[in-house]
Amino acid sequence: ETTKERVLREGKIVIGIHNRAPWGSRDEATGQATGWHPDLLRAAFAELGVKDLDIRVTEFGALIPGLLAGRFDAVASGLAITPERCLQVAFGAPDLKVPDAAIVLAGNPKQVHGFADIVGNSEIVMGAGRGSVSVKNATAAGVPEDRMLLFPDIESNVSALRAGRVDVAVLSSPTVIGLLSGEKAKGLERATPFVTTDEQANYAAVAFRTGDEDLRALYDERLAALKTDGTVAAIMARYGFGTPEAVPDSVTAQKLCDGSAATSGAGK
Amino acid sequence: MGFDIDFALSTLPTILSAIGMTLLVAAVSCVGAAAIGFGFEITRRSGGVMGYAVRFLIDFIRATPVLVWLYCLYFILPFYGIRLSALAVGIIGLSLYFSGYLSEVFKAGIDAIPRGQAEAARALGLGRLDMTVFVIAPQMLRNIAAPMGNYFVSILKATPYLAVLAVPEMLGRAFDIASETYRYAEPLTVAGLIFLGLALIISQAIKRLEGRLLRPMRR
Amino acid sequence: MPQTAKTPAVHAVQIGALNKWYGTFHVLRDVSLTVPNGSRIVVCGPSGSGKSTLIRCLNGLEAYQQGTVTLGATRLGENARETTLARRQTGMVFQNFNLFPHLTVLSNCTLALRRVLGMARHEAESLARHHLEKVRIPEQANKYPAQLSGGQQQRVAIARALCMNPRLMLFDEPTSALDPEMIKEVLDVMTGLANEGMTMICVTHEMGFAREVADQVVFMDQGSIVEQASPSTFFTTPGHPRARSFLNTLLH
Amino acid sequence: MPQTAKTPAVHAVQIGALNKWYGTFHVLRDVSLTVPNGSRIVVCGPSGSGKSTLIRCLNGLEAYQQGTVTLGATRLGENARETTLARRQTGMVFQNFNLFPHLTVLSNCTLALRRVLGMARHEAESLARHHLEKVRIPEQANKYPAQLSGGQQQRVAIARALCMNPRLMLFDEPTSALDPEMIKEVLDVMTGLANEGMTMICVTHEMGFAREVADQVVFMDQGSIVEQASPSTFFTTPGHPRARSFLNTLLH
Amino acid sequence: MSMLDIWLGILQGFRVTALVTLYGLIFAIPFGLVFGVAQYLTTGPARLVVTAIIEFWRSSAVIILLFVFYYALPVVGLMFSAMTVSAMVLGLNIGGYASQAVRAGLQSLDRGQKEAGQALGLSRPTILLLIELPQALVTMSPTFINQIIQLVKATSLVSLVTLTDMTFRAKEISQIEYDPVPIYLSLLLAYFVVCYPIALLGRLVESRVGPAREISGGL
Ligand SMILES: Nc1ncnc2c1ncn2[C@@H]1O[C@H](COP(=O)(O)OP(=O)(O)OP(=O)(O)O)[C@@H](O)[C@H]1O
Ligand SMILES: Nc1ncnc2c1ncn2[C@@H]1O[C@H](COP(=O)(O)OP(=O)(O)OP(=O)(O)O)[C@@H](O)[C@H]1O
Ligand SMILES: [Mg+2]
Ligand SMILES: [Mg+2]
Repeated sequence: ETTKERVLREGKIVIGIHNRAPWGSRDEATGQATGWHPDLLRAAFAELGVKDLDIRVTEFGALIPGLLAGRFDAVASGLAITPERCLQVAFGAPDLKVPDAAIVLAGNPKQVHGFADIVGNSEIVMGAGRGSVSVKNATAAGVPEDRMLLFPDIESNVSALRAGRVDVAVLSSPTVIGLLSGEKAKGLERATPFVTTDEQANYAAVAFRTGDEDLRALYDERLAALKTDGTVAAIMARYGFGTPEAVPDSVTAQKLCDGSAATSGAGK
Repeated sequence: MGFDIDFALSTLPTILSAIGMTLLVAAVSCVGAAAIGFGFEITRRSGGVMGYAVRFLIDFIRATPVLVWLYCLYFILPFYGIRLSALAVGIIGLSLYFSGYLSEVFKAGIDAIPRGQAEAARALGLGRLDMTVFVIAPQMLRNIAAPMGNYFVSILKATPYLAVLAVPEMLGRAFDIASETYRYAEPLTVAGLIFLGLALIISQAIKRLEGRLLRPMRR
Repeated sequence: MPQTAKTPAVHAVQIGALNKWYGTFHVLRDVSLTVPNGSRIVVCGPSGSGKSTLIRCLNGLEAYQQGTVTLGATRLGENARETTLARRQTGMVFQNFNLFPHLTVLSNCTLALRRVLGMARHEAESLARHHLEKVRIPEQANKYPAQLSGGQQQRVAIARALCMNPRLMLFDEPTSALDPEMIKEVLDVMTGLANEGMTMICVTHEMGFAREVADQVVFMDQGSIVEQASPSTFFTTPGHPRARSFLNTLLH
Repeated sequence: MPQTAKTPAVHAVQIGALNKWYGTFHVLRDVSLTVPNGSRIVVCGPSGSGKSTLIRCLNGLEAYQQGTVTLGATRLGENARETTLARRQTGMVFQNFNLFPHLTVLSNCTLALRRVLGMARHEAESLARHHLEKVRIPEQANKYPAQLSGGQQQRVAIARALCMNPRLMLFDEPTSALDPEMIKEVLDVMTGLANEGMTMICVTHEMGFAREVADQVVFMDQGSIVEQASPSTFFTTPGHPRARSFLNTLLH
Repeated sequence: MSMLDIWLGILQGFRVTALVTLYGLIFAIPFGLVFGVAQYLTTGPARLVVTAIIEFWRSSAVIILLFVFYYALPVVGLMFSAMTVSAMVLGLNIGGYASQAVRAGLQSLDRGQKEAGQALGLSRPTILLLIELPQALVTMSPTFINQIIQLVKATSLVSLVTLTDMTFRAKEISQIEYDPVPIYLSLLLAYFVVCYPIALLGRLVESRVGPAREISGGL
């Protein structure tokens, strides 16, 4: 029995998430999986009778090892497609474009609107997620290492920003959107605009085990259908994503894996 | 997930580049923890309200995880106007946290000194300070070398927690490599082996020191 | 040597109606004792009768609740500075030697000389060697206590106390942790000291030593001195029935 | 009681040319000794002469490299089962009592009865009480060792050994950790045992006891038996110079 | 969210924290006893093997072991549940420390105890079981209690293997409420509430049986 057959038979798919809004998290009230990728997966599989999303919450770094170890059937937690990761897992079609974005204290006191501002003002200390693509982009843009603090998770970034330990936290745009939605980030705001280039963006997708290509194919097929019928756009709207986050048709998982499109890390 | 030795070796320079930071944090924290712990123990011995306060503080420290301590020092103190650098927070956090444990070690070390030693010192007319410095402390050191060494190793093994403060230490570097390459086995093994090696060096050094300290006291 | 400047007292020690309690337990009951300069007192009595407690009160190792202790011309506890000075002139030797195990024999002897009296190292060492010779172990000066036999350790402890040039020596069962052969070497040193005129109070059950050396034998029971007599009287005609039965068990 | 079924031996213990080394250190040198049934041997000698080592060899607490030890009719080490049985018939009393601190006096005495001899609890307890009476502390049966004085503890240790109905009792300085008064109570118990005809080997420096109780005094020095004589001979005309000087120090 | 809500939210992770601790003890206690005794009794090569096993569990970084047991072993066909892996890894790690306490306790017993047993004709297992172990366990009990605290605190690592303990709950809550002060203070308080009674129990036992021999036990 392949994973696909089992998923269809049981009507249940086990997904790994690292509990990060808006990518994939556990709803405080219902205990159900919520977030961009769980919603996509739910929509994609619902018509096939797979209604049950069984979530396993773990650390970001354990997502791919957990998938490989068979602890879950898919990673639905904002994993970005990178050539290195393609060697380990089978990505579904890219479903979200992920540019960098920045959060700052309300009023943007240091007037940060792009990496150039950070490079230009030696008083600005930047925070970012350890190992994230934002760090690579910042480094490439010339932000010196001694003005970059790398934290293991988003909370630390936000805490550091509030504590005045950093002046700006550069995270992925969906993360920032999720972070600023609702009441939870009082006193913080998104730095608008925060200028980025297309090369700096990367693309998120659901990841499957290599060897479960049949499941991936099924998902890709359903995802294409959802794009056509507007479901994807509806889910994007639910999370506040718009044109900047839409994936151009020219970008495919294959190209991203070959390294011919942009590089590395989304949730991170 | 096969293990690629060449890849493992290639991670070595990056991971080793942080060994200085790891050792710096560990060494300063060891000294800090020992100093504060000794202060705690002396205060506790002198009794009174301060003695009880210190006792509670030590139990409080023992009852809470070090990680939470680091979070509190790093992210909460600034709200009260105290902004320490990450390195300072790390060192102060580890020192404070382990001082609670070390004070217990000192306690046992002092308790193990026969009462007659202090009495002999007093009978000779030695003052409190002279007695502490020349009679009690050297004997205590001999009693506690081994357990103190264990805690020094624990302090070393705790330095990776400083990753939450963005202090660039070894295990953090290893995770950097892991999250860039998505290969966990090699960098983690390399970091693990370096930590194990350092731990062995420390415990060997302590064993030797203990041997030298104890030599006069054995036949 | 620092010295109280008052008129030299005739009595090395005067204990007046000393009372001491451990909690509710009355350890010392109205103990009074006068020790003239140059006299040798042997204290004996059953276990728990308060012998150790008594002599520990004499050099401030134990506090007491009632009564007076006068060393030379100084009443203990009246004046902090003088008390300290008086105490310094009291040497104490313990049952378990209590040598400092981390210091050599020589350093054991010089520590107090240097830290308390502020002597130069050279001077302290030559004084220490002098006393080590007196207890007949000059050759052990650079060894550590653990390398010595019990008898040798106890002799070092005596030398260490002598270094401070005490006017009174207190001994608390100095030979009871020793093997028979070593007992003799320590008692010999103590007898030598006595013959030189050192004032000493010695808790011991070595009745041969008491007979030979003591001026007075003090017998304690349940915290009181129940008999005090010259050795010849004490050993031949003990007055108190408790002393009689004690002597009996001792000489089986 | 299990018993070797062979012809009852005349000698309780026969030691033949026993040699033992600790590493390169020769602790026992050609020690030979015959202990007839019912005899009382006192072993004495300077510290480190090998007294403890010798008697520990007799009940298998120490291994030896050369020579033979025969208990009754059993040569130790020849046959594992017989060795165990022979050992069981040897009681040992230590300097530090070595009572089990976590067990009551009664349990200290019944433990081996129940676990080794498989006695029922009731039977074991009544036997234990019998022996506790013999050492004159039946009333302490339910206390823990730490609640007893040293002399009482040592008497419990003797009772514990007696419970196993030994044919030979070994004592290693049983009174040297005791206060003078307690020494007497323990020696009294031992004298009682001797008068009942118990075979015993006793390392002690209590010369009064030796004089009164021993058939033979064995003097050891540097791992050898250098003198063996009746107490009257040993104390009046010791042959070996080392024994003479030892006796001298002992009787100061 | 009020401080109380946060605190109650964190306590939702208490069940996992408690379960991992309890199941962990099921591993720790037998391991500590068996291997402590084995290390005490064995010599030569057998002892080396025993020591190597103890050191493996005691000295390895717990986080790496969790990772390997949960994410790497299934690749070779060994699939344990997250709870089993957590309990086993944390339990055996603490068990490694406990075994050292057991061994130290046995070694520090007066040699005369064993000899008295032998002189009475008791067999070696009987001596171990009825004479040595009861005494060693009493003197070691304060250490064991301290190890339980270490175990509770170590459960904060199990979120790595998908379990939702108190620390992870705190992280979850900070998804909703990015306000570090109440969250981290609540977390500190939560561990304190769980561990402080155990620490007090340790003090009580310690005052009954004498001071614990300090053997450093992780974090
Ligand atoms: N610190 C203490 N607290 C309570 N009681 C004590 C303390 N020290 C000694 N005692 C008790 O005081 C009594 C007298 O003790 P002390 O040591 O003076 O007796 P001793 O005559 O020297 O006996 P020994 O011959 O055994 O040395 C004993 O009953 C002892 O238990
Ligand atoms: N385990 C050991 N390893 C090495 N040497 C030992 C050991 N046990 C005893 N010895 C040495 O063997 C010698 C004889 O020891 P033993 O205990 O038999 O002497 P003893 O006559 O009983 O002395 P004491 O009167 O002090 O008890 C001593 O020199 C001692 O140091
Ligand atoms: Mg006394
Ligand atoms: Mg001996």
